[in-house]
Amino acid sequence: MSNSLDAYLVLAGLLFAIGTFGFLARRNAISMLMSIELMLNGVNLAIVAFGAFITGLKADGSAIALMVMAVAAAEATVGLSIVIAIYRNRNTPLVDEYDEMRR
Amino acid sequence: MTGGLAALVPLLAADNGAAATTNSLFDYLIALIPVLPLVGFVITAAIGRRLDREAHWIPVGLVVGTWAISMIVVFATLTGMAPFGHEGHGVTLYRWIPAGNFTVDVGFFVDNLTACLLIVVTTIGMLVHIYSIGYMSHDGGYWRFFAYLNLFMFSMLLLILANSWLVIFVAWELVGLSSYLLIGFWYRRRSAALASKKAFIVNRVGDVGFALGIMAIFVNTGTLDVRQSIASLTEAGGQFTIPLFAIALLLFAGAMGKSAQFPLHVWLPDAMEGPTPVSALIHAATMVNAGVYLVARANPIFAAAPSALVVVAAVGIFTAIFAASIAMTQTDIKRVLAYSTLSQLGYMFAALGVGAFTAAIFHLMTHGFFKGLLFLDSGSVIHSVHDEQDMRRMGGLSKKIPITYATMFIGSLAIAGVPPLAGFFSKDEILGEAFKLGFPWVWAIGILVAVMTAFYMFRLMGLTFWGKFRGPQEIWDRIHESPPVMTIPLIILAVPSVLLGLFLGLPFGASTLQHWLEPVFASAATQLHHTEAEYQLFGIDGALIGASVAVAAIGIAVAWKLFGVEVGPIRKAGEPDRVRRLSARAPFLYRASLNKWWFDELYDLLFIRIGGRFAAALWWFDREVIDGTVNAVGALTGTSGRRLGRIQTGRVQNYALGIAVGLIVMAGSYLFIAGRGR
Amino acid sequence: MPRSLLTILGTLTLIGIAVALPIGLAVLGLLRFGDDILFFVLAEILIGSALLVVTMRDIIRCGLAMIVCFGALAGIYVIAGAPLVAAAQVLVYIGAISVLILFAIMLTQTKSAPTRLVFQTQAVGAGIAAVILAIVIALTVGSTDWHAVGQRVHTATRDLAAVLFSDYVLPFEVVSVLLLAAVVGGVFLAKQEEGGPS
Amino acid sequence: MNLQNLPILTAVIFLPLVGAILIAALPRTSARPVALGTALLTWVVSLVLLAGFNAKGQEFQFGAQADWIPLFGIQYKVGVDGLSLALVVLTTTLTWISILASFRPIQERIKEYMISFLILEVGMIGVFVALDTFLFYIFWEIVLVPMYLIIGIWGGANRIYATIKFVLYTLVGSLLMLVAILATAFAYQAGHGGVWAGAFDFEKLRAFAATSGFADGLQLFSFGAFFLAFAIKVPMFPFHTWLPDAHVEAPTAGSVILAAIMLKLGAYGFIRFAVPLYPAAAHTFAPAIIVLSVIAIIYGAIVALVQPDLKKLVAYSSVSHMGFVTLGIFIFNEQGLEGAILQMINHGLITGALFLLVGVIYERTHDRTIAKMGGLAGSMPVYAAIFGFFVFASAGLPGLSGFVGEFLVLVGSFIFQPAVAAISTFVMILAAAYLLWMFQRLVTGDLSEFLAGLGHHLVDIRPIEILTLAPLAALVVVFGVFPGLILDLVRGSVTSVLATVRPAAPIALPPIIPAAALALIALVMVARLVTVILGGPNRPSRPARRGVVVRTADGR
Amino acid sequence: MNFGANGSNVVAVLPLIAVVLTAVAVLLVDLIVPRRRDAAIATAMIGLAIVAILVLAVGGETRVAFAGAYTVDRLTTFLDLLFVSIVVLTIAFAPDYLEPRDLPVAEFATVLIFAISGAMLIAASTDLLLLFLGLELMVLPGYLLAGYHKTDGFSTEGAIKYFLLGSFSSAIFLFGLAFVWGLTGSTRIADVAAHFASGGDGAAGVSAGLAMGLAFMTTGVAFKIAAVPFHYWTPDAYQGSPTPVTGYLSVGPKVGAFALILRLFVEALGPLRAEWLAVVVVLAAITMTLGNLVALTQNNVKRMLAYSSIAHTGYMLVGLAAYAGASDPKVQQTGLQGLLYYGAAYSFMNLGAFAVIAALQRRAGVTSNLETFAGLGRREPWLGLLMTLFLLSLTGIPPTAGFFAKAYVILAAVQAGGPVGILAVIAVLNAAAAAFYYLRVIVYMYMRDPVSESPALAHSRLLWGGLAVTTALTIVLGLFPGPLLDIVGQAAKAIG
Repeated sequence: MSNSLDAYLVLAGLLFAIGTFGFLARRNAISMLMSIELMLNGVNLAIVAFGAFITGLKADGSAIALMVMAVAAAEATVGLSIVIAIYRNRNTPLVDEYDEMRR
Repeated sequence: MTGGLAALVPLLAADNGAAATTNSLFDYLIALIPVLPLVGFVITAAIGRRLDREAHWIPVGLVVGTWAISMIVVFATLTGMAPFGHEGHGVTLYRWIPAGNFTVDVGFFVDNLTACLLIVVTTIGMLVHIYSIGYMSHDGGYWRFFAYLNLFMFSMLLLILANSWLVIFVAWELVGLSSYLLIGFWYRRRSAALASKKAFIVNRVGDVGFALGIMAIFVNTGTLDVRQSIASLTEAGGQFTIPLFAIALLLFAGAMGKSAQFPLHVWLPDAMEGPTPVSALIHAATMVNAGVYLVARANPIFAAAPSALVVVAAVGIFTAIFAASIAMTQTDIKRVLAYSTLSQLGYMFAALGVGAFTAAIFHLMTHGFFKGLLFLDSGSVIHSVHDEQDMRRMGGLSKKIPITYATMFIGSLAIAGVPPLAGFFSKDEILGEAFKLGFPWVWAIGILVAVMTAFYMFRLMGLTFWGKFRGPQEIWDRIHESPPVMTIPLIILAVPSVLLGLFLGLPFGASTLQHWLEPVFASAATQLHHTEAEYQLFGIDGALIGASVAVAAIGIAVAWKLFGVEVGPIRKAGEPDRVRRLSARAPFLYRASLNKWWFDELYDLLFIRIGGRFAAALWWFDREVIDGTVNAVGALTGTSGRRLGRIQTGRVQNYALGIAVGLIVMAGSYLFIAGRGR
Repeated sequence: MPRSLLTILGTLTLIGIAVALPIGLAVLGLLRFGDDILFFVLAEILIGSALLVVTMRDIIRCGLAMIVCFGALAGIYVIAGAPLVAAAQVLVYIGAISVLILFAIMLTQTKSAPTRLVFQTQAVGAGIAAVILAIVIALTVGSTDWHAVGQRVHTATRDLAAVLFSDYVLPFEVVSVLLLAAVVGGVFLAKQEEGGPS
Repeated sequence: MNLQNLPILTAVIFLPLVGAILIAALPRTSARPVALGTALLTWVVSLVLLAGFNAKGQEFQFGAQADWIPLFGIQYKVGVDGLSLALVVLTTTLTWISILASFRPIQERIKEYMISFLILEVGMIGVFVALDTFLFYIFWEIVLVPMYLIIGIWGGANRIYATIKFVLYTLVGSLLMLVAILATAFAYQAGHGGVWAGAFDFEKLRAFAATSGFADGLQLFSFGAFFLAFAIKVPMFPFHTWLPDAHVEAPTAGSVILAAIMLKLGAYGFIRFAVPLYPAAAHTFAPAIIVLSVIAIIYGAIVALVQPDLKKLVAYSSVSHMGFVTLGIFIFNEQGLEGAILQMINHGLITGALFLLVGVIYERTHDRTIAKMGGLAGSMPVYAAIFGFFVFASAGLPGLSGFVGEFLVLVGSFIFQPAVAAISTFVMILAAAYLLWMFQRLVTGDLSEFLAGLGHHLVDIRPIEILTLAPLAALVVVFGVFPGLILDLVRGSVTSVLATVRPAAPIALPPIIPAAALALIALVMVARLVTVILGGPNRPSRPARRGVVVRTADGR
Repeated sequence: MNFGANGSNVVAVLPLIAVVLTAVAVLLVDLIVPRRRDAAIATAMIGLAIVAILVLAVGGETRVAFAGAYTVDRLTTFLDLLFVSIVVLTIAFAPDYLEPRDLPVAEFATVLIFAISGAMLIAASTDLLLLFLGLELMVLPGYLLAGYHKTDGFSTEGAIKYFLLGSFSSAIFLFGLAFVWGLTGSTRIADVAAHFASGGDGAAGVSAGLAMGLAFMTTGVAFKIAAVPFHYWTPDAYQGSPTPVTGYLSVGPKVGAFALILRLFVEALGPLRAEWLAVVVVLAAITMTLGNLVALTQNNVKRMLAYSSIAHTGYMLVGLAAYAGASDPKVQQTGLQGLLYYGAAYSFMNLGAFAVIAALQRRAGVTSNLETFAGLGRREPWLGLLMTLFLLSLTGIPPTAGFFAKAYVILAAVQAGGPVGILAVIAVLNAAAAAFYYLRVIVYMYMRDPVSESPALAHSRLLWGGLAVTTALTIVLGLFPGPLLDIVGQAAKAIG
């Protein structure tokens, strides 16, 4: 099983789907942020798996995964700063209460 | 463009038409006949206001000039002088419409028929102009009146002179316009405004037919020149897109409008809202004859479609009796004359219908003079009793206005058909011809109408001139005879009313008129297989004359019996009680006659009420359905936008779910596409 | 306290299944011992903790669960032959991002922000969408020929380093710019304005 | 010196633009004289065109040509034939008249107004002279904007609803036309080995249409799109409902231009582009268009009968009159087409004058309700006389210009099918009815209470107003007596158009597509009728200001 | 192989280096002379001018650097110049809005320039990873900019929505990329294209994995360009953001994302266009339609323009669809040219429109509601006139840039025929409907009286200068599209 690309990919897909669920279902901005991290990790898992099983990618897989991590970090930075900024305005981390603008 | 520019110098282009002849003096004279009144109209319309009470000089002077020129032209024509010959003479001014093979030239043509009408139109026109100087002397719109009159003269002369169907149509509409303007001359009177509008619109109904007839002529012949088209239409064995029967009826529709034949008669009585000279000129002597002229002009077409002629005869004689029946009970002096005009026009159409074209023109001419006279007389009467038109408030005027009385008496005798006055000859010829040409029913009804005519005319005389004055005393005191400028035309008109019949149509063999009009109607007569029968004074002809004279006498007698008489030694008071009893005895007929057989009401219902409802419904349809659809599309767009906008809930997770669903759908579609590609 | 009892029972059952499943599969011969068992266990931990991240009420516990999740993932990276990625995972995610998130939680979870409802009203829909997504991905993965090699390849750190500083030098630099930009902007946004609203 | 070689045409197109820029630069007080001066100058230069025009030639004259977007062979290409020239001169004439007529009524934002008007003139002239389909489209759309502003800014109470309706309705059609123009160009390009040169050149396209012709499918689509654009502009029944609204709300001069020129753009488009480029499709569609035209003729007149508002009445009369134009075009014979062109010009003169006259009344009374009027002949006799003149001209009185065009169209349609002519001729009665009804209500009788209440404000027509009307009246007479002036001018255009298309087939069982189109229109109407009767959503006659408050935050 | 210090590599990325340095320089200048707006702006402008010069200097010939990961071609040059102009104009329009709200310009400019560096990276990337990084580099600063007015609830609300959804979509996009990597075994666009062109997965039909990858990538990209149904962030983020930022967001990331599409879908996945054509056609149709329909009912001009921006995405997608739907390479080119032309035209007219809104909001507290525009034609005639011009251009009335752009994509669609031809008809019907809401603003400006008589505001020269540029371009691109047509023609040739 650990030698089967499909297993890794399914696992990646599951992680991605769980992240998606969290993103769609949680109310808290930070929870949603965490869900996104889960999704990105799912993707990263797929990339690493491809690196391990696809001849053309080899070390590329790992390299890309590292880049993606850095991107995730940057996203987290930005996201958290925005969360903090809006928290100052609204005093709630619950995203579904940020609905001043609609229609 | 060049054609247009050349047209600015009319006669230079005279030879670009079909008849390329050297210009004779008559070309200019013919052209001047309609142009003079046009000039008068333009000048008077432009500066008449400033001329004020002197405004009549130019228009009247020009009309007199027209009359003089006309008489020269008429003389030349009827005597067959140089350019006219047997067939007449034309002059082309310029090409009016150059549209491919559809070309219309403006040009004039004078033949004997035209000449006959010229006599009537210019003579009566001139006299009415003169008469109006007096009649309208106190009116605020003095200059306007003369401008309109000149416009009418121009239009009417153009109508009879034009040598293209379309130009005739132009003139046809222009006389309609001048009629509109003159009927509505006293625009402040609502009834006048309504009457003028009615006249124009009802005329337009007929015009539709005329216009379609012209189109049909063009489609059939490729030309609108009157003579050319008639020639090719009546060519033997011609095959046409549009049957001649249809063309004839369409032309007749136009004639019905202008000559106020049933069922388009309703406008003429109302047209009496106009000043009386107008009634005399337009609605008795000239314009209303245009229909007769048209049918006479197109006589070969009608002759080629005999079934159309039957229609003409039927409509004509029906109008005659129908209008006469109404005239018998009307109380407005001018309305009686108006219905009388209708009735007489009906005679003319009956004559045309039976194929007696000459008789129709004969009656047209005599009727023009004596009806013109009668109207001017009535105007004089009205003038004298201070604009009172109701005969129930007249009576005994013969003492106060003797000249008017005398001339009107002559006119009445003429119209009643008392020999040897003009009306006798022409009416007798119509009835006689009808009988002899195989239309006894026309004759029979015609005789009946003759009785009624004599009756209502002498009812009018009785109510107006004889007996006692029934109006207020202060009016009576101020009644006086009209000024000479009015009475002289009356006297002049009385002359032809007496003598014209004798001169033109003494019924012994071929009359003068028959001689004149022979070239115009010969082909039609041949077509209809008329044979010249020997005149039998002591045979059929004499019997018919006798019948005519007899019925006139009966009519007069009945009228005298009921409404009184004061002629020389014959004196008898009227019997109003008996009249009342008689009318009570035949209430339906009486009421029908009094209410003009309810045609105004019927048309009001049909066109104003029902038509108005229909129009309003259509407008509703326009707003709600057509525009409603447009607006509904807009509203629908807006609504759908609003609905779609609701997916923007403001909640980010909703959005995310939307994206996720979109992702799944997207994946599904890609998988589907991929699966299909396999 | 039947509710907490139920929770405990449920948790115990889940843990039982999680433990029993690999053993059972191994007994059935579907799992080879060694890497496979390890992979499976790590996968269980990964999925289990991920599920906890997205379902737990207390957000701090969510954050902690996420650290567990990332740890398990690092383990899987090692199995997949990417030790450097695993190391980076530990450093970046557990070391940096998780801490960052926990800090953010501290900053934003005040008393006035109770955790009344964990889920949106659309949680059911979200669940369905996620399940469909998982199924679709799994099916797709299964039905695709990836041209994969039979034996996973170990990525030597030296190889990775070489690639990283040759082929990936531009992405590497770009990532640094990206982080710089994120930091500059992030600092500006998160910074409390003097005199601004508290 | 040969006039043909000078860039006069370009000067005519862009002179007003120069004027507009000048007005923008100069102070407010000079807006009026500069605008009038520019318009008069343009007019004079357009008369030079007329003088130098060779009516014998069938080709386009005063041509100017320059590459514009060479990549697609799009050119700045202009030129006039008789038809264009007649309409250009009509445009320049009515523009200065309209500007003069605006002097008194327009007091607010006079600069913007005059600029709008001059740009409007640029667009209109451009449409009439463009010989590149792309250029044509551009001018076509340019016309929209100033008109939108003129109605929307200087219009009546309900102006915004009217102007937006006008623009949107027109846009729907014209944008589809754009697709058709592009599709046609592409078809040409594909037929010429992928070379774009000439793909938008009208003369080349026409030659192509005449020789190999466009494919049937393209013709049907493109003609359909052109038809929609032009039919809305004309406007043909049932696309006419924007017109009454636009007219009622527009300021006087706007109405004048709208009626006199803008409606002609559509008819011109039919003659210039739709028929020669897609003759087969035109032939296919002709029966349906003829049916719609006849309906428009009668329908417009009947609805005009019951209009309570002067401008609406004239607007519906326009629908009726323009029905003659489309009828004349699509019977494809010489009489019809020449009549249609004549009718276009005459309608421009007469209806323009009628709107000016309504404007005179409106300026004094601030009302247009017919029911409130009456007895103007007493207090405004000169006005009444001029009004009467144009009323009769509009009613098609022979001798005035309205008659000849109408009659030629009728003759043409009689040749085509007598029944069509028979139905259409009935409008003579209806036209007399609604026009005389209006005239009688306005002019005759005693002065109405409403008008009497205005007292000394009810002055007779002023010299400046006469100055605007006199040229029109003169032209109405001249063209009535010498219609050859126009007919000779446009003969070349007519011949070249008719050379491209067979005579229309009589309406028996129309081909399936036009029948389907008619059926669709009928179906939509029936559907709407049913919804209306069943109490469907009422028409928002006022600008749609529904009560639904869209909750948008008052955010940034 | 060591690519790092290779001279030609450095030359190729010089503009990129310069733009990053500009961003840093602005930050440093602000540190040295704090709170000096003009200094920061001057630095930014000078830096961007240098960038523009470098772009021109480096461009002209095709340069392939970093082993094919980075390519400077005509498309790059064109897009880079467009991006630089966008950011220059945005910086020019910003101070008037930021100043009264007490927001620093320096940080704004810095973040903005960082963002544009991402867009420029996309324009030059021929590597999927670089594309992703460029995308992130472009959008991350965008999230920050959206929340730039951090004390304002709307701004931060918009930012967090934008951020959350943007990250979500980035993850989705990345997942799709991963699938492609896995299938092709390469991140180079050339390799990917060769793989699919040689029938690796395309010819014999698309594998499920590839379909999945396409779906995820399409979703991710559709989100970035704000195509329906992935557009949800747009109205909220646009409305909430500070107005100059909205202006930037509506053009910068959009054109950037289209650049990504050109590199990814056209250059790399071009051989698979038969597969994604249908999706693009449907996306284009519903994007135009929904965008326009919802825009009809908006009362806030910024929000309305957000929906309008969605609609314009649809029009641009028509160009893409024409590329994918056409069989003739020339027509494919026309589609791409149309797309590029539209992008440029849209950028300038939309920036202009937002600049006017920003100028109106010079007085703090002025909202972007329609009422703000009431009587504008009288209060500030020039702004009113310019706004009218931009709105007419957005409507597509000739002779403006917007018209020609629309005509161009429609021409391409008509040529492509088939379903894309129908798209052309849908596009014009939409354009007609769209006229309503654009004209509504004009109605307010000229046909309504102002709600409150407030005196005209003084606007900076920078703003006027920027407006002059957008105005000139809006008119010139409509009247004389020739030069730009040549440029986009060459740009399109680089990838078609």
